[in-house]
Amino acid sequence: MALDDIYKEVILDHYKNPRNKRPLERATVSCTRNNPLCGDEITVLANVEDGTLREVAFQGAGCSISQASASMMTEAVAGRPVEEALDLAAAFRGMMAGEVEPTEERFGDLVALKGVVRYPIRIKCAVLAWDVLQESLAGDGEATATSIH
Amino acid sequence: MALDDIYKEVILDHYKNPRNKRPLERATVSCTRNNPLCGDEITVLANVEDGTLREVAFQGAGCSISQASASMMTEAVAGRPVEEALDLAAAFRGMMAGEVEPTEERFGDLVALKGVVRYPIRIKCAVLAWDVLQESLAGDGEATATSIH
Amino acid sequence: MAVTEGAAAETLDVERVRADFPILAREVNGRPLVYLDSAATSHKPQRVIDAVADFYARHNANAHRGIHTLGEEATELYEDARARLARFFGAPAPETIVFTRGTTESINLVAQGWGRTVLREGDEILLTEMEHHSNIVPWQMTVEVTGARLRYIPLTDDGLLDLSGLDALLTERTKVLGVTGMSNALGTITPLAELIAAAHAVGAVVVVDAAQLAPHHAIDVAALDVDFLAFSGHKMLGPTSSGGLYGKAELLERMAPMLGGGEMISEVFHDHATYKSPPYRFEAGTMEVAEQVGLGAAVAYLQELGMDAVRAHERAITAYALERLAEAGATIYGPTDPAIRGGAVSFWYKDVHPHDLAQILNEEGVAIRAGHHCAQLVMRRYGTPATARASFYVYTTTQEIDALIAALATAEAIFA
Amino acid sequence: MAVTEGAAAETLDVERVRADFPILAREVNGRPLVYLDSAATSHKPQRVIDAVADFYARHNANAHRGIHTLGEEATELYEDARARLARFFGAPAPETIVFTRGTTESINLVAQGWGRTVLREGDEILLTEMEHHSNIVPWQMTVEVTGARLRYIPLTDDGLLDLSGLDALLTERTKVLGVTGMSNALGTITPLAELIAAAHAVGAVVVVDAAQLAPHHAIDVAALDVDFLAFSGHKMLGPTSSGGLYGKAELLERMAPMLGGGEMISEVFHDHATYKSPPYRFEAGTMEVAEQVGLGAAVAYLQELGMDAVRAHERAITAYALERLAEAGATIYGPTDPAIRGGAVSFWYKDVHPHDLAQILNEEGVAIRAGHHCAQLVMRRYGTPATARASFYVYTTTQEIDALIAALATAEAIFA
Ligand SMILES: Cc1ncc(COP(=O)(O)O)c(C=O)c1O
Ligand SMILES: Cc1ncc(COP(=O)(O)O)c(C=O)c1O
Repeated sequence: MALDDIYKEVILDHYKNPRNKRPLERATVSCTRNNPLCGDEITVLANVEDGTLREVAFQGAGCSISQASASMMTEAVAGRPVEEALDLAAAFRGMMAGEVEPTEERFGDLVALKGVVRYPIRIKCAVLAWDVLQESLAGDGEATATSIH
Repeated sequence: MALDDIYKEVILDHYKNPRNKRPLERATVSCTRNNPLCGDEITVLANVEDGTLREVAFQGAGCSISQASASMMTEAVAGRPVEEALDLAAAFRGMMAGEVEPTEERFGDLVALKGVVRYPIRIKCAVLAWDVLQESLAGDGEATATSIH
Repeated sequence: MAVTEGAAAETLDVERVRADFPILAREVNGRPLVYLDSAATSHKPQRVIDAVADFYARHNANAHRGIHTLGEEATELYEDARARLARFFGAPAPETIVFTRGTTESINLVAQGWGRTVLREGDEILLTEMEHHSNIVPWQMTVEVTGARLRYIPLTDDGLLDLSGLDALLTERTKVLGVTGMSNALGTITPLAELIAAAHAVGAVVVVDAAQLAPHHAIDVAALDVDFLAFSGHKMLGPTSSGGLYGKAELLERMAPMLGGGEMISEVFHDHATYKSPPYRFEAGTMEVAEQVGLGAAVAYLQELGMDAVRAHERAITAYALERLAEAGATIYGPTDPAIRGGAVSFWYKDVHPHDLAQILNEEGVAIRAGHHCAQLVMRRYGTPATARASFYVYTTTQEIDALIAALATAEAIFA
Repeated sequence: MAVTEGAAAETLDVERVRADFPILAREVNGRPLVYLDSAATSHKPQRVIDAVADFYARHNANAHRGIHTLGEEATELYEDARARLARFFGAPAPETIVFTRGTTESINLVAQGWGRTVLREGDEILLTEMEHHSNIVPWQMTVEVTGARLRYIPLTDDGLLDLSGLDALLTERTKVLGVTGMSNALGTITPLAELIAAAHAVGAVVVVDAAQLAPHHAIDVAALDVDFLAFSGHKMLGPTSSGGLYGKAELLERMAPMLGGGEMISEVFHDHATYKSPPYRFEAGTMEVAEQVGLGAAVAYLQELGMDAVRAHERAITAYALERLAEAGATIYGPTDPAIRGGAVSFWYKDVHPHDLAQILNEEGVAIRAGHHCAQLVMRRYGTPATARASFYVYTTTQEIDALIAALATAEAIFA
């Protein structure tokens, strides 16, 4: 069944048991954004030291795709240099646009989200956390209510 | 041919030889209005004494229907009490709406315009002069550029 | 009561109605389409599709411009649609109907054309917390320009307007009351007659958002004594980009245009222009001619069904849906008495996020909407970012409700 | 040159083109319809009519709202139309195209959203005396709010822009130059590249009214370096209520919305709201979805004909018409060189008032327009309240011009 594509075990696991969904007191950057389509809101918090994402966490509520994507993202980027995290964000966006090959090597668990490509509106759910990560790393990470769509 | 209905001899005669198309120095009321569809403009001037339209004239340029209607109107209302002129204006409007019988007794030459009923947009041409007459008699006859349509 | 509900309303022959809607023959993901998103936009009967096509294939011309036959025909069709809408809404004259692209544009027209002309610092605009963004944001924009102030009627826990504090909210400072006839997020039908009387008692003008009410309920603007009423054609079987604004003649007369341009003017000079009388003053440039003609056909279709029957069907199908959803364990937002609500039912099903639910239902051919429904104040009031919403219209059957309920089980299986 | 005119343009097979337009089979007063009023609105090929009908019959849903299949299809069709328009106009990205009901709404959007944000007392808005009311009145309304001042480029006796005094008119006080690409009243094609360069040299933003230019000429907004460009779908084979505004991304970004409501917001609070990025910030409420989809189909049709061939046909038919009208003794308003004018030919025939002429021609099946053509400044400049206007498009034949000329004789006979 087609839905298996998108409601895979791994996605449901991250949704039901989100990793790093917690406050982060030592956060040096943070940003909150909402998905104007559904009102879902995600905050990404990170502790950046010497150009490296020491710790990454997220908060907020949302659908399984946005929550799982956020959860996987925190695992994927933690410990990496900012550059690499941004590269991965760009690659992930490329995968969602169907332009980057969804390989396990590159994306790890995140590859499970590749089925979302078939559902244009859900792509916004999947990239929300990544948008927020990018904005928080861009410096103007104040929790303003600018939209992403 | 259908056009005969509207381009009758009498209409063309009034168009080519308009009656009372001239300034009126003794005018006590006057009013200028335009037909927003075509930009045609008509000024009606009248000398009202003791509740009677002593003299009526018009000025301006326009199509055969609006010019002929204005010309016939000046003849039809000159010398009549204001009340009667307004009654005739209402009756003429009724004839144009297809609601008042177009009889020779009531309308004289004006009956020639009855064919205009079939051409909704030209009705505006036919009633323009009558609108202006009514407005000038309503008192606020200053030549402002309020529209009629 | 102006929103009439015939005691002995005839009922719709839904199967016959369905045959008029070509899209209902469609399949989605190999299943018959079950369209439960009519509050977002309704489908169109063949007659409306044909009216638009026929306009282009036989009568196409710009309205109110040409002397030629096509121009006259186009003008007549366009004005006939206006006259039909006036009758449909009990308006005193066709000239009290201004054509717009829909409710959003209509409310902006009032908020700008009337609001910016009349409102001053110290004045208040009273809205309700159940308004659609289209009846909030235009007023916020007007507040910015005029210095007037926005206030809101709050909501009760069960999705009604909380009128207990109305005396303090609706005062002689209140110049406008903006209220929806029916909430698209909660289904609530508001007590318009009562609100209008209260607003008029303090001299406020009432702007009714009838986007959801008009498709389902007979409305008599004269009996209601409403000042402005906005509606969308696309939600009442008409084409996209059709709809309008009813306004009392004396209010329209005082209103400034929102858009300037061709055909709304009387005379244009280098430094100024004079404008036509309503409704033409508000119809700048080439209008949505074919669309309003299509809306005329839609209204004719609704009149043939009979608005009492339309409302009776909505009420019956809503009652059935509420019952089945409750049985299935869904949490309903908004009132549960079908007598005071319409057929837009917001809910959460267990813990399944509305986005996920909508996606899974779609796999079974069932189309519902998930999101904040352009009513974020409602979402915030009830502490959820989003709800799932199933909404019904003249072609909705109980079997479709059954299909919805059956599909919920799939969602539960995935997320259990 | 941005307005490209292929040297070796292919020509249209007009008879084949005509077969695509069902309305051309119509009779008027027992004669074949000779439609010479395309500058008011064009007719629609069957493909466009079908695109609209097909949208309603198979894909109908609100765009940008639903997760369900119909919602996705509707969104995709709507956004595909935007992307196609962007390519058609050489725009750098689909996001630089804002959908509107047409040119009038587009210009109002610039005059309000951009003009009211940016213009101050002391600033000047430079227009031309050949502008359509839709490129005058919105600026007058903006002047009222901002205190900026309007100035006009005058016209020469032969219907061109008189640029001899441009240096004095276009100064560093000038913040906007609003200019038509082609006059609907005179046919004149303006020297856009030259005007845009001159405006940019003083830092002014250029708003081009392409209502008449876009249907007939290839336009490359990037090559032209135009800031804003407004167009109407209904004049280029598309449905009524379709069209849009191209704007440079950085200008759109700075622009305030004109209409508030659903879908243009990011978040709504009681006292304020935040808005989406362009183009969505400017698309409040339910848009003209089916109509823009229809416009996409119209543009695809034009692309297949080839804009070079479309322009070559316009030029040829205009040359023929000018020649025949001159022979017949008509007085032409506007330039007589087909290289610098389009296919909207204003004239007086002898002493026959345009209203009378249009009426008499209609009796013979010939549809022309009579009036001021929403260009009263032009009429005043040339001392006439009205002109007759014959205008042409891809389906116009030389035989139709002959029919026009023959019908003139009837008019002469009546008024001789
Ligand atoms: C040159 C010009 N500008 C603007 C307009 C207005 O276009 P629309 O009526 O489609 O808004 C027209 C059409 O009448 C036009 O010819
Ligand atoms: C209650 C309500 N008001 C206003 C609107 C806006 O209507 P439209 O999008 O047709 O302008 C809607 C539709 O979404 C609605 O449901």
